[in-house]
Formats: sequence, structure tokens, C-alpha cells
Amino acid sequence: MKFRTMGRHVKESFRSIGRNGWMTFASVSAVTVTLLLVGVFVAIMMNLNKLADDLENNVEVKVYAELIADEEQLATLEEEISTTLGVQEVVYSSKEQELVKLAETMGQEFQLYEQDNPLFNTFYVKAATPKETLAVAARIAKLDSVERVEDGRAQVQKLFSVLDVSRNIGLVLILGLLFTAMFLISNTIRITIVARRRDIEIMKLVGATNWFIRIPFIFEGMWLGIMGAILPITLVSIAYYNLFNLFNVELASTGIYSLLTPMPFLLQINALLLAMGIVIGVWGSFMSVRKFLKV
Amino acid sequence: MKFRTMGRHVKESFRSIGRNGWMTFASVSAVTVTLLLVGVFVAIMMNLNKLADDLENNVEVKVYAELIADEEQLATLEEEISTTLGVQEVVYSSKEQELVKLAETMGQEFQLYEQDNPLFNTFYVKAATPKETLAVAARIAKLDSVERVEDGRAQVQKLFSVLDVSRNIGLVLILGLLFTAMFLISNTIRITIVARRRDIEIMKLVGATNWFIRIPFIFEGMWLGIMGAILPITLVSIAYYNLFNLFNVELASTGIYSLLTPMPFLLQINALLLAMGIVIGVWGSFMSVRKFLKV
Amino acid sequence: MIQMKDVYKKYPNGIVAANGITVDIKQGEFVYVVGPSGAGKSTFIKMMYREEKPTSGDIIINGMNLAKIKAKKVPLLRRQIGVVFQDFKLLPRMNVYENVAFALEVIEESPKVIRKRVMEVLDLVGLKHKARMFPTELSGGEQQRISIARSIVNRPKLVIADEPTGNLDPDTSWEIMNIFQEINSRGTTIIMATHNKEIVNTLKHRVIAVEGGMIARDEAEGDYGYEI
Amino acid sequence: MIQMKDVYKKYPNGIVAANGITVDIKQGEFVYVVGPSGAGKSTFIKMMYREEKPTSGDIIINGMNLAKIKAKKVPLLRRQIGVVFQDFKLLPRMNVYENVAFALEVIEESPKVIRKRVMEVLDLVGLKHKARMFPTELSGGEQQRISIARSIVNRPKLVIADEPTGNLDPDTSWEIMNIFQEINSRGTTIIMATHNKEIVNTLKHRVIAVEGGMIARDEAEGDYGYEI
Ligand SMILES: Nc1ncnc2c1ncn2[C@@H]1O[C@H](COP(=O)(O)OP(=O)(O)OP(=O)(O)O)[C@@H](O)[C@H]1O
Ligand SMILES: Nc1ncnc2c1ncn2[C@@H]1O[C@H](COP(=O)(O)OP(=O)(O)OP(=O)(O)O)[C@@H](O)[C@H]1O
Ligand SMILES: [Mg+2]
Ligand SMILES: [Mg+2]
Repeated sequence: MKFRTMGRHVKESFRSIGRNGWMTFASVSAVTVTLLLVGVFVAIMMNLNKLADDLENNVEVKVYAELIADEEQLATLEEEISTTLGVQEVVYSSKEQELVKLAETMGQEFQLYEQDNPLFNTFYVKAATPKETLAVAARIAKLDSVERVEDGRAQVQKLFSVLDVSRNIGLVLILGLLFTAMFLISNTIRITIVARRRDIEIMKLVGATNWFIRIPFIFEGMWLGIMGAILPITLVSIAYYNLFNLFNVELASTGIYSLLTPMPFLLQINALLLAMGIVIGVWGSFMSVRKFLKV
Repeated sequence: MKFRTMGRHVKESFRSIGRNGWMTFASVSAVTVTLLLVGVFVAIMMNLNKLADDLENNVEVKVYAELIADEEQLATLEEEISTTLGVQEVVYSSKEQELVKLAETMGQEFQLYEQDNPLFNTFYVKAATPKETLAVAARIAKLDSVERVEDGRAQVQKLFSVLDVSRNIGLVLILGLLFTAMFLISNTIRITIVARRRDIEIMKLVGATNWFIRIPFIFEGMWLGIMGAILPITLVSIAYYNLFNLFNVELASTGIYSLLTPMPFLLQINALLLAMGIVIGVWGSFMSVRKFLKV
Repeated sequence: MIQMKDVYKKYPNGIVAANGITVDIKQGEFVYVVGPSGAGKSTFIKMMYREEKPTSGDIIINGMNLAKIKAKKVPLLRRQIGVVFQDFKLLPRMNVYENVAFALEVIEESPKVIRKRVMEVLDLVGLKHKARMFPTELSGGEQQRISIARSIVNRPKLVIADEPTGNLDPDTSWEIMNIFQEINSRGTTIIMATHNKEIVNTLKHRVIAVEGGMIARDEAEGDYGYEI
Repeated sequence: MIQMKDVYKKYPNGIVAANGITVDIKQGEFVYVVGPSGAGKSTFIKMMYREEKPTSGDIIINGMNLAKIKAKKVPLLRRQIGVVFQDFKLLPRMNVYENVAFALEVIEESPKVIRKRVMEVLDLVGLKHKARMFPTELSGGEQQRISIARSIVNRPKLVIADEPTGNLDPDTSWEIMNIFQEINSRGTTIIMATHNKEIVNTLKHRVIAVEGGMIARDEAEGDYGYEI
């Protein structure tokens, strides 16, 4: 194929976009609506995933020090814990602090037990990766001066399995949605091309090769995809940016949860939307034209 | 219009479904895929909503009885609480039981305090409607022999506002999805009809009235909607029924949460899917044909 | 039956296809419309059944003024006119039988009458044996004859034919002309645009010659003219 | 140039449109194909540029055996043949200029050559002034002339025309015939299905009469036949 023919194909694809007015509009709006849906759901799902991560990362091991341990032993224990394999963070809380906390939740009457505090000096330990929590707990249990380790085995495992299940459901939903979006967009493009099957047949009868007919359609599909992605990208970006500013401060104040920061996230999601638009547009055109080239 | 003409229109609509093979397939599959998406999301959202309801319904007011209250006074108090406006359920828990509970969560050391129990005899009160919780708490606080009422004001309000926000988000998502589905389906139907605009023009030139042309298209839209709803209805029903059986036992064991039972719920969701299919099919056809009747 | 007065038609692209046409055609007449390619014959004809609206001027068919008629009444007008379109305009997704029957279905004839009349008229154009075939399975001439069959099946008072023999061999053309002669002799008005010199010169009728959107000649018992 | 041997064509609906056709057409010949409506003229012609594949038999065009040619080679075959289709087959979303230019674009001519040749050929069929119009804005005869223009624009060695004058008045028909005569005299083979008795009888050339899918008559310098 000569180079100038490629130029002709690009020009032809633009002309076709313009002249198929209604059909172009139908395709572009199908792409727009579908990608908007995808964008909104992906944004929500990925943030829920982030929240689940945050939750998971917040799982702690509670280490009770022996009652007889003195200041020095406690310092040694803290040192040992923090150098244990897989430990990310250790926070110490004396039994007096623990009583204050308890009183806060249970009622002021507990303050009365100050002189006869039944509680332990406690270390709150966070594992580097949530899944390691149990292993870390086991390692710490073997250290000196440790009375008892509470890894919340049941709770931790339950939480992990719940999060895993919901993450998988989310993934399935997103994949289902992506698949649906692909199907709907290529379906729409296909119908608009079916409506032009006679054109394709005539071109073939006049001596056009398959690629000569196909290439303008492929370019056209690409423009459709790009045009359809513009609005979703704009809307998702604006909406996310504003929602982020609105909610993140409040969420961040918990110290645990936060939303995905707009900067890399919006780039990723916009790239996804644009890529989907283009890939489906091109692929949809390619597949649909194929059917009618056998004249 | 004569009655037999209506019969002709129905027959014509079936014939057209058959003869437009590829276009019929494209429309039906667009309806199928879209309604499947709607079905899955509506099922998930409504169950999440149910879980939120369950959570909300589980909010309790904790009523501490005065330490000096004797058996008789406690019985009177229980009687008074249960007749208080807006109270649905009262459960009594003696201070011994409370200590056992505490020991369960805090560690066995607390059992040591059995002789010198610092806890209160407690009533757990559930309001008839979750939103009334605070009002109920206030009413109970005025009763005799009540030491203190813990309504968890901050937590309750926070929970309610979180649930309200998420429910609203869910509603917006569902509405957005429904709107998108409507748009996509009627868009698809519209393109298939555009492809037949020449037919419509010819019919008009041969002397057909607008209704004569429109009615078969409307029937056709109806069949498309119905055919497109079959698969989603079947799949959603089977999937939901199985998931319900798989998860509900485990969930119900919590005593708090449960999924929507398949029986009325599946009927509702299937009715929604079928209605959407038909309404959009009919409406999409009607609107699309309109454009080309002005010949 | 048909009166046109100062009819003027300018297409959106600026082409003036009817430039002041005044003509009067009586019930029962047989009129040839002749003229070079692009002269405005089809436009002249299309305005009679309102496929095209005139830009100005009055067209009165059967007492209805097409310039003032409501959109709702247009189907009623068209049912009184049988049209053979230059490009046939058959419905591609209906078979031959259904295409012809359609003209009777719109006037809500009974199925029995429809079946009888459609078969009769298909027989007349010699295509009874192809009733179940689709337009794409027919030759050009066969499609043209289906279009002719459809135009006469509901026995309209006016038949408008735009080059009804353009795709037919001379023998078949004469058969079609015999059909037109026959229904004309029963009182139907016939207006026929044609390039067929032989037919016009042999079967003498009124000839209207259109040139550049104007009536250049209007002769009772005229001939084709335009000698080479 | 063209050899057909025992060519047989049965359409999916069971109709046999070519029933053992054997024919030999030499480079530079001018052949009329005549016969009644539905005789199989278009089918005969369509098999030459492979719009239809024969059910059995051999068709050899320019040394290529169409029964064995690969699908990829078909466009190359079609570029050597200019076709005037009975139903014009113009691209509705392209204007007149683009429709004609398309036949040159597929062979990747330079834009300069394309512009020059397209304008030349539009001038030849008398439609240079309508280059920017769309097919729907043209009269039947004008569309037919565009189809003719497209068929000759790339100067093919073989022109196949299916009733190229069906929608044209006699004057314009003769102009088109002059063009065909002219390119034929330069060595182009011309095969033309027609119902125009006057042309066939005036401008004498080889006549192949098709009837019921068979060659009923094949005369050099023949006439139309089928006297009424
Ligand atoms: N829909 C249209 N839009 C714009 N211009 C049109 C349209 N239809 C016809 N024309 C123009 O109007 C003029 C007359 O066209 P018309 O179809 O009436 O000619 P005609 O006499 O029927 O020719 P033919 O014998 O070739 O069929 C032509 O020049 C044509 O280009
Ligand atoms: N695509 C098709 N499918 C089925 N049958 C067809 C098809 N095309 C043509 N036929 C049949 O084949 C026969 C020959 O058709 P063809 O078009 O070759 O006739 P023709 O000689 O060109 O007639 P005309 O002069 O009317 O154009 C006809 O009876 C027609 O019904
Ligand atoms: Mg015309
Ligand atoms: Mg033919």
C-alpha cells in the first residue's frame, strides 16, 4: 500500500464520521454512557478496595507483658519485639493507660480500680504485611517476659476471609461490567456497520481489497472510541477530585482510612477509559466489517 | 382500525423478528446483557441495604440499674421499660452475666473480681424503629431506679449518617445504572430501526398511516424486550437461589444479619427486569419510528 | 382530476426542477410525460402523490389541494393513487406476495379479497410463480413488474408510472402497455413518464414534454419528438 | 478474452439462471446480450466479475480461471473490468465525484491523476456540473450516467454494462453509445445487456440472445430479433 493511501484512509474516516451523522452520534453516546458507568464503578470499587486494605493493615497483635516484668525488662521486650521478623510497628501502653481506655468504654466506675489494677502492660504490634500477623504473633509469644499474646485469631481470619471474598466479588463485578461494556459498545458499532453493508459490498464490487475497505472503518472506530471517552474522562476526573476534597479530610482524621489520591489514580482510570474506548472501537469495527467482506 | 388489522400487525411483528435475523439478535443480546447487569447490581444493592437495615436495627440502648435496686425494683423497672413508648424489646443481664461477658473479651483475670463486681445490672433495650433510639433513651432515663443510660449517641448518629450516605450512594448508582440501561437498549433498538428507515418511507409512500406502520414496530419492541429478559431472569434467579442457600445459614447464625429471602425478592426483581425490558422495548421502538414517519 | 398552477419546485441544493408548471389533466386521460434525462419528469410526478412538496403554486388532485392538505390526510391521498416508482421501492424484507398485498392491507381489505386480488394481478404481470420470492432474488425487470402490480392492485382512480418499462424487453413492455390500456379504458387516469419512443409513437396519447422544469410541449395525440 | 464452458448456475432458491452456457468472446469485441426479462442476462454478466459464482463450469477471463481464483485475487480481477450495474450501485454517502474517484483510489492512483480523469469522464457523460451532489439528489438517468462514468474511468480492458440506457432518453442513450463505440475502437471489449431494439438494430455488433439461461442465438452483426 502506498503511503498517500493511508492519508486517504484517514481523511475518508473523518468524512465518514461527519456524513453518518446519526449513526456516529449513536455509537459515540453508547461509548460515552458505558465508559461513564465503567469509570464510576471502577472508581468506587478501587476505593472500597483501598478501604479494605486500610482495614486489613490496621489489624494488631496485642502482647501482654508478665505482671512481674520491671521497667528494664519491658524496655528489653519492646526492643526484642521491634526486631522480630515481620514486625512493622510497636506501640507501648502501660496498664494505667489501659485502665483509662477501659474506663472510657465501660464507665467511670473502673477508675476506682486504679489501686488494684487487674490489667497488663501491653504492646500493640502491627505486622509488615497483614497476612503475616499470625506468624508474627507466634514468634513474639516465644519471647521472654511475655505473659500472653492475643492475635485475635478468629477475628483476624474472619476479617481476612470477608475481605478476600468481597474483593473477589468486586473483581468479578468489575470484570463483568468491563465485559458488558465491551459487548455493548462493539454491538452498537456493529449495527451501525451492518447498516452500511451495502456500501461495503459495492466497494468490493468496484475492486477494493479488504484492507482498503477495512482501514477507514478501523480509523473511524478509533475516533468513535476517543470521542466517546472524552466526556467520561472529564466527568469522572471532576467528580472524583471534588469528592476527594470533600471526604478525604474527614476520613483521614481517623488515621486509618484514606481515599486514593487523585493524582496517580485519575491518570490510571483515565488511561483505562481511553484504552477501552479505542480498543473496543477498533476491535468492534474490525470484527464487524469482516462479516461483509466476503462478496 | 378494524380488529383483524390488529391481528395482522401482531403477525407482521413476528415475521419481522424472524426476517431481521441479525438485527433482532443484536437488540435482544443488548437487552440481555444490560438487564443481567441491572439484575446483578440491584440484587447486590438491595441485599447490602438489607444488611444495613439489620445493622441499624441492632442498635441498642444500654440501661444501667442503680446499684441499690433490689429484685423487686428491677422487675418493676423492666416492666416500665417495656411499656415505654417506642420500645420493642428488653433483655435483662445481671451484673454477674456482665462480668462473664467482660471477662470473655478482656481476659480471664476479670473473673477474679467476682466478689467485688464493679458492674451494673443492665437492660439492653431495642427501639421499634432505629431512628427513635435516642428518644427512647431519653424517656427511659427519666424512670426510677435508673442509674445511667448509654445511648452511644455519637456512635449511633455516626452509624445512621454513614448508612444514610451509603444508601443514597447506592440509590444513585442504581438509578444511574437503570438510566444507562434504558439509554443503551433504546439506542440499540433505534439504530436497528434507522437501518430500516427506507422500509418505513416506502410504506408511507404506498399509503400506510403512521399507526399502521408504528404498531408492528411497537409489538416487535415488546417481543425484543421479553426475549431479552428471559436469560437475565433465569440466571439471576438461579444464582441468587444458590447463593442464598450457600451463605444465609452462616449469616443467620449471627442472629443479626440475613439475606432477603428468595421468594418475594426474586419475584420483585424479575418483575422489574421484565417490566424494564418491555417498557424500554416498546418506548424505544415508538420513539425511533417517529423520526421517520414524516415522509 | 389534476390541476397544477404555477408550480415551482426548488430543491434544497438550489436546483429548480419545476419552473412554473401549469397543467390540467382530466379523469380518464392517458398522458405520456417525456423529456431528456434530468428534465424534471420525476419531480413533476412526485409532487402529485406528495413525495415532494412544491415550493410554491397549487396542486389540486381529486379536489384536494396538496399545498394545504394536512399531514394526516396524505395517506388517504396516496391510497387513491397507484405509483410505479422509477427505482421500484419494493420492501426488501417482504416477499413478492407481501409487497403487493401491502397496498391492500393499508386499506384494511379482508384477507380473502387480498389473496384473490394479489394473485390476479401477479398473474397479469406474469410473476404468479414467483410470489414467494424476495425482491433481491428477482431480475431488474421482474422487480419492475412487481412495482407495477402493486400500483394497480387496489384499483386506484389514478396510476402514476415513472418509466415503467425502463428495465423491460419490448415484448414485456407491450404486455404492460396492454394492461395500462385496459385499465385506462375502464376509466383510470394514467400518467406515465417514459423514454420509450416506440411506445409513445405507436400508442398515441396526450404527450407532455418537460424540459428544464418547464412544459415545452403539450399535445393531444402527440408523438415522442426529439428526433436524432 | 472471455471463455465460458458449460457454465451452470443454480441460485439457492432453486432457480437455474444459467443452464450450460459456452461462449468465447475475443479482445476488442462489442457484444450485445439480449433476451426477455428474467432470461439470465444479468446472471451471465455477474459471473464475469464474480458477483456470482457459477455452480459448475469454467469461466476464464484474461487467463484467470474464476472457478479457481483465490478470494484475495478477486479485487485484481474486478479492477480490470468496468461494470455498469443495472441498479447503479452508487455509494449513497459519497458525492458524485467521490463515487467515480473511488474506482481510481482502489488502484492507488495519484490525487492529481484522479482529479483530472474524474473530471474528464464526468464531462463525457455531461454531469461535470453535478460533481458535488449526492446520488439521492440525482434523477434516475443521471445516476445511471454516474455508474457509466465510474465503469470507464480507470480505462479497463473490459467494460460490462447491464442495461446502461434503461433510464435514459434516446438522445442521451446515443451519446452514451458513442462513448462506448469510441472506447471500443481503442481496443476495449464491451459487453452490454440491453432491451433497446433501436440501438441493437442500428449499431450492428455481435448479438448473444439468452433465453431460459441458455444461449438461444449468437450472431456476429445480428439484430435484436423478437419482433412483435
Ligand atoms: N432529491 C433531490 N434533491 C436535489 N435535487 C434533486 C432531487 N431530485 C432530483 N433533483 C434534481 O432535479 C432535476 C430533475 O430531476 P428529475 O428526477 O425530476 O429528472 P427526470 O426528468 O425524472 O430525469 P430522468 O429521466 O433521468 O429520470 C435533476 O437535475 C436532479 O439533479
Ligand atoms: N440473487 C438471486 N437469487 C435467486 N434468484 C435469482 C437471483 N438473481 C436472479 N435470480 C433469478 O434468476 C433469473 C435470471 O435473472 P437475471 O437477473 O439474470 O435476469 P435478466 O435476464 O437480467 O432479466 P432483466 O432483463 O429483467 O434484468 C430470474 O428468474 C431471477 O428470478
Ligand atoms: Mg426520473
Ligand atoms: Mg438484468
